[in-house]
Amino acid sequence: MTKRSAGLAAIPHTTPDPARAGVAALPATLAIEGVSKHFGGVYAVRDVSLTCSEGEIVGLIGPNGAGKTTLMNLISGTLTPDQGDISLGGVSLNGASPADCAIAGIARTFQNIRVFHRLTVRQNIEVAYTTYLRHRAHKRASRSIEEIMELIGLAGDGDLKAGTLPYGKQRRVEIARALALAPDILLLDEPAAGMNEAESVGLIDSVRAIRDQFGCGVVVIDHDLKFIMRVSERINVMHMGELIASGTPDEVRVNKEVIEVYLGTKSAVS
Amino acid sequence: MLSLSDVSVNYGVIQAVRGVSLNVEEGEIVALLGPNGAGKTSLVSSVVGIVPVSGGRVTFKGEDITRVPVEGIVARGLTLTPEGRRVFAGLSVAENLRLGAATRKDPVATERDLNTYLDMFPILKERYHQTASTLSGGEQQMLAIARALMSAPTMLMLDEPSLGLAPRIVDRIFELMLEMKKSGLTMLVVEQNASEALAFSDRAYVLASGSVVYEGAAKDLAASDQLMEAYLGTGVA
Amino acid sequence: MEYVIQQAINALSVGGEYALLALGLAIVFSIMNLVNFAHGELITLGGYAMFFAAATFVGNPVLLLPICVLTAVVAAMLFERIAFRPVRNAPATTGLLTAFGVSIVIQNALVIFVATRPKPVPVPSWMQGTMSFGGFNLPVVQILETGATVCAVAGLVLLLTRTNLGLAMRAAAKDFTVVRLMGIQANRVILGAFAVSGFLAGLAAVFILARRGAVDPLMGFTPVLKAFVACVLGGFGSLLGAAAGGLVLGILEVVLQATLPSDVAGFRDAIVFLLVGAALIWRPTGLLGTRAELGDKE
Amino acid sequence: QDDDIVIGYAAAVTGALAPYDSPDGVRCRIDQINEAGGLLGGRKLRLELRDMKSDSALSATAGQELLDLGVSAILSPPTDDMSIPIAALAMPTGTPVLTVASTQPAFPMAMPMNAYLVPYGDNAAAAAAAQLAIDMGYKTTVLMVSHDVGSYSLVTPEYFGDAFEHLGGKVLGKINYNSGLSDYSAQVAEIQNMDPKPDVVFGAFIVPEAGVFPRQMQAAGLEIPIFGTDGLDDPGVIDIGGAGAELVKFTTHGFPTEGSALAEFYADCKARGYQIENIFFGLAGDSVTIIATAIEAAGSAEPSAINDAIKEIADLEGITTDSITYKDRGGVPLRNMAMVEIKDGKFTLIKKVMPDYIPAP
Amino acid sequence: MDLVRQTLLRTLIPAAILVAIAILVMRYGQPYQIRVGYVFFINLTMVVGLQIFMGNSGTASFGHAAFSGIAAYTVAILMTPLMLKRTLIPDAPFNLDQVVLGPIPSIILALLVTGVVAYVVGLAISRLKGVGAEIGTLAFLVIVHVVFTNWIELFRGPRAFYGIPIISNLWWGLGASIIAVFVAKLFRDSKYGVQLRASSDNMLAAKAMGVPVDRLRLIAWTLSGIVVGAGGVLLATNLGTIAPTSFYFNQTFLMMAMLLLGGMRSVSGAVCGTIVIALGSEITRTLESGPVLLGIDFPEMFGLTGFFLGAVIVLVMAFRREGILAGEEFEDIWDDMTRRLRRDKAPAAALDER
Ligand SMILES: Nc1ncnc2c1ncn2[C@@H]1O[C@H](COP(=O)(O)OP(=O)(O)OP(=O)(O)O)[C@@H](O)[C@H]1O
Ligand SMILES: Nc1ncnc2c1ncn2[C@@H]1O[C@H](COP(=O)(O)OP(=O)(O)OP(=O)(O)O)[C@@H](O)[C@H]1O
Ligand SMILES: [Mg+2]
Ligand SMILES: [Mg+2]
Repeated sequence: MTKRSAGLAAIPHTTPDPARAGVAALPATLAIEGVSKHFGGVYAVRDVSLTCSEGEIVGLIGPNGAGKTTLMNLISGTLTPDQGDISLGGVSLNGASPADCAIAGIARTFQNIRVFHRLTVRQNIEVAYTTYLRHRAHKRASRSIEEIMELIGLAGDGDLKAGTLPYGKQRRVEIARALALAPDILLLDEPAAGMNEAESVGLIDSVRAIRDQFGCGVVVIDHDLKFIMRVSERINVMHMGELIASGTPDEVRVNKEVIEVYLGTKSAVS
Repeated sequence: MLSLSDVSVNYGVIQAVRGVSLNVEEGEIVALLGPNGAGKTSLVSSVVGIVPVSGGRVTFKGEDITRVPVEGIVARGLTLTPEGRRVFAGLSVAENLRLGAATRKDPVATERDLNTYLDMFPILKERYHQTASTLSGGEQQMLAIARALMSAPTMLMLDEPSLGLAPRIVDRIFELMLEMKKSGLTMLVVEQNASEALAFSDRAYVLASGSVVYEGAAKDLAASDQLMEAYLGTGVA
Repeated sequence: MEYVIQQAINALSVGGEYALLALGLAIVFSIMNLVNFAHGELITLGGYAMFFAAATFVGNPVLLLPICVLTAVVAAMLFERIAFRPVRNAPATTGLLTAFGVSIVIQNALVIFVATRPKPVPVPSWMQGTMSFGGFNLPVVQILETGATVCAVAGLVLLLTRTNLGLAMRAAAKDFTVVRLMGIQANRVILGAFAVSGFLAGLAAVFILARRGAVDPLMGFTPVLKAFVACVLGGFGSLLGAAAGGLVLGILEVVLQATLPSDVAGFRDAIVFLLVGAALIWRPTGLLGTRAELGDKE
Repeated sequence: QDDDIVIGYAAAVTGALAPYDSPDGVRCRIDQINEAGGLLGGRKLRLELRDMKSDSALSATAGQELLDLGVSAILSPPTDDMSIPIAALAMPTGTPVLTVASTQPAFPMAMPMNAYLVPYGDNAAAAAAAQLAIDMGYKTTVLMVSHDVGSYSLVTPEYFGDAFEHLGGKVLGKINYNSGLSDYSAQVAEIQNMDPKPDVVFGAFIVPEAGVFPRQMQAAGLEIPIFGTDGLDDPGVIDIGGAGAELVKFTTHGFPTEGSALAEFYADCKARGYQIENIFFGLAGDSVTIIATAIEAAGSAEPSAINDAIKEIADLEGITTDSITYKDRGGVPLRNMAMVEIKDGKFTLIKKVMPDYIPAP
Repeated sequence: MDLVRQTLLRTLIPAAILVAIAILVMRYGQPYQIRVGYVFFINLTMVVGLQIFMGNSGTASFGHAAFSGIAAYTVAILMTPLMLKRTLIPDAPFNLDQVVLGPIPSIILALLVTGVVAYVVGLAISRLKGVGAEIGTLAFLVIVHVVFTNWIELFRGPRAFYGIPIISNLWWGLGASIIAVFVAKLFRDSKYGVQLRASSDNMLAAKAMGVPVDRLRLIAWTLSGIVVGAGGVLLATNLGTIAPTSFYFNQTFLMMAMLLLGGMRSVSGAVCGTIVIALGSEITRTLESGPVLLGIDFPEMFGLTGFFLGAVIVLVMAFRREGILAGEEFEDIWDDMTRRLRRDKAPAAALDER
């Protein structure tokens, strides 16, 4: 009955493959420098700086409304920052459109699922793969669509309309689609939401496997503490638009401020 | 209070719920657990009439409500916070809450409840005049719950209330549910967050592939690693 | 000077007519996401009701006016009940095509059972007269029309923002199911919206008929086309936008009519539509539409 | 049944052009002829009617369908673009194609072999109106022009201007309008603002603006005569125009003065239960008369024989007019026209005219 | 190339249906029915053309009838014999009254002109989204119509442009529609078609996947304009006479109804909708004129066709809102059916086991 064996969890563990990951000469680092964004009177993001390099898994947590999704929107070009710089591998992404960002190597998933309902799972992935072939193939090696589906646990679902899949599968489609870009940086907005504990444990393995196989950096937002604490190597904590803490999961877990604004005393114990 | 006997739900040829029987007594909190695609959402949606029941009977307070339209069921005091928040995007927080209480006739109590919930979720007070669609995911979830409570139901079904909420808020919501239980609200809670949900529930049902595979006291389920592992795939970490 | 004022009044009343119709379209659109091309047939049906009433049992033309409005209201509600309810929550194109269908059915039913030729409709003579205002002679229809538009806009804005019914209407647009979950009879809410749009169409019909004095099966098309454009120009779904779009369009038409030299005057409509297109490219969300930055929160 | 002579009619029964075709007029005239013993010694006439829905592709289809039936002659819809393809299809068999209501000389010009107007051409009608205006002492005019009703609303005013200036008048300007609207206050205001104001306004109006425009002119206090042609010959103008209708004067195909053939035709058809809408009813009757005359003259119901015979018709007494001549006219008949005005809510004949000067088409 | 071969295969079913229709009509039809068949193929070409834009971008277009007009007028102006042209458009600009071209160059040039106009207009339209874009297309239709009726020196204004050599016949129509179906399918199944369809499902996600939305909309718009233009060429070269009214709202609504009825998201939907409406209209048109059928003398009921058209649209939308084929292609339905047949056998076996 366990879903453990299926899907995401099934990705084999391999050590990073330098030959594959190293098609790009320099490690592409996402660098965010003093970025701010406000809506009317609300500062959703205020003077935030952080980095994420290829091969790194960085967690981003914080209370609801802390500005995490907004930050992700800024990185992916969905919103333009009021201030600050965002760059990838030294190339500035200021003023880049979402499509420019995708081409530059930033792929994302959405907090509210946005699969292409009318297209099949394979076509969903093909949309991104087309971009990959046109703009990114010379920079980075990717997997074939079938391989990606296999990896993400969508094997056999290729011909199904994405809109008819259950929630959990739709999340996988989003991840698979993002991976087809062979991104330098993958942004995951609450990938574990709506998954049960077993599935989110499986997701930890998959995210690691993705990092290992694709050699990309991963920025992941989630409220599932077990998941985020175990998957991330570094965690940034946001509160009211600002970065209030940053460090290893263990450091963050015991940070007073983080406990106060986010974890709550009960959760911190576990 | 709520009783389902042999309820099925079909989408075309897909059978999402297969002959589920389930009971919720007055004043209870019952957890409905199960993996993705088990049919939990389909089940609670069919109870309030959002999706048609294709077989079986639903009774609420002794009355058959299987064919009663949604509005009628809500008027009888049974409501649902649907999966995926579904706040009214173009409306402000205030307007969303007002609509929650649209059918209430007691302005004084309504006002009092409104203040209670705004105190409970201070962020909603801060965003009171902001368009609901621009709230963060978690803020929307809070709004959805508050909106459902505004209708002063006697029984509330919550479909994954903790989805996308910060741990502190999740704790808050679960506390709140215990409080509401004390004030007499009956609840059926769909959750992925099994261990936490079991901690405050009286009884639990586990659904898999559209059928009930476990039913019993929440404590028993939570206490048994074996059961947890078998039905929910947790316990072994 | 008199000429300028005269044309200004013309512009206002033409704009008023468009605004009334655009409001009717906008309210249905904002609530059901339905572009109701059959809106024009409400005008036509109102007109035929006047014609038949006058031909059979109504002697006093004043009584014809409420008959016209009432018919439009009832027809709008029937449209909703029969044709539009099944396509609720459907993609916009489905609704659009259903509306086409309704409009074709009505037009041809009139062709089969009445006639293709215009039928005269009597209207009260005072509506066709003029009033003196500070030395200017202004047609009564135009004054009434401008006034009615202002009242209608104000009334609608109040309805939609201040009453629970209005709120429910706006909410039903976004998520019909959840409105029902609030215990609200959402069917009635939507029926109410159609009734309101029928009322506005009926009102517009009264003025249109007072001016043209005749009804024919195809008469609803052109005004509604313009109203549709006005809606988008103002920002689709926004009521104030619809009213503003109607006014702007009316003014634009009259100004061009008055100023274009006669050898290019034939291009007037092309110029109007070119300007509308340019306005849309400049402001894709319409004149009064807000260009909010939504990020992934659409 | 089998030796019936069949006349085909591709009519605009529905759609925007529907007011200008009149199947009933054709039916009534056929009834009359059949009652009087038919043609060619007892053969009956029969109508095959097809609706072309005011659509050009369907018009050709309907025409082809009629040709397939082997009709002797075809009556075609009220515009040149819809009629020309039918005439082209009918060419190989030499079947004559007569448009019942189109007044556009372009039709027979495009298809000189077998295309005919039943009514006069727009150029003649406009010239007649101009002559009347000059005779009544008017010196200046403004032309109302629209691009919406084919060449009718666009070119007829030009013909009027041409004839009016030829006869010594002066065109002060042109004003553009759209057909079918309910509001012409902007145009009315323009006229009001002209200095000097014109003596007459000319426009090839059709219903409803044929009624709406005079009504709004009058309402604005502009009591300037409005001249036009057959589009104004519609009872709707009186109903819609109200007091404004009294400003109207126009050229038309005929007038049912007491004792005239047209009045008799109307009376007889009414008695047969047909409803008479406007002058096109009479023209429809004329079209049957023309075909019947040609059949008798040719002594045959062969399409090409009929076609040849039509070309020889001269001084035929029709229903709407006492004299129709096709001989040497290239398909546009020479016919007497009626000038009509509206007095006390009734159409009143001013006089019958045959203009001296007709602008080239 | 693989895609081309695959698309050729996938065009077989619709092509077979169309060829069958053509042969049936040619063999058993009266001349007027052949004409009906021809009009069907004209409409089909245009509707399939329209599908390329509407079906993939998800944006309704009211403007495509204008493309058929532009192509038709271009052919007319280029191909009409000089003698006639001197009387029709004596003051034509660019000395067009003194040029005459053969059919093939005229047609190629007409499609080229249409393509260029479509591209230029598309630069603006493709930047608009949603209802704004739809109004943009509407504005385009009105503008083109006004230009036709007002630029008298070139288009004869509202008057008929006649004398165009009649060169096309049913086979041309058949050929054009099969090519149209092929092109539409090729685009739909191509990478870019899939990307564009993705953007009509979810614009933001598509952009985040690097889809160049505006550019793809422009390509689809231009391509579909050219195909619709081919329909216009067929019309002009078969009727021999054109006027601006043929390329205005009536044609727009007819095309729209045909496309949406069948389901705009698939090429097969376009084919299916066109067949249903053409057949239905022809049947009611026959009934309208009061024929004697099976011994019953039907009364004349003009207006019936329209009534029927409207009623069918309302009903289909009520019961199958995504159109008759609901966005599926014939081949997909065929695959589904065979798969279901196979599956039907499988559970039977499972039951035996119990
Ligand atoms: N488009 C917008 N317009 C106005 N306010 C916005 C907009 N987007 C976000 N906000 C506000 O900015 C704040 C940050 O929102 P954001 O979605 O980034 O939070 P989050 O950290 O992702 O929260 P959650 O964990 O609940 O998803 C919220 O308070 C929200 O209301
Ligand atoms: N509208 C629909 N049409 C077709 N199938 C559907 C529809 N809604 C749900 N299903 C299917 O029914 C099954 C049960 O879905 P349901 O949403 O009830 O599960 P769930 O237990 O709530 O899952 P989750 O934990 O992901 O929310 C799934 O297989 C799903 O694919
Ligand atoms: Mg978020
Ligand atoms: Mg669920």
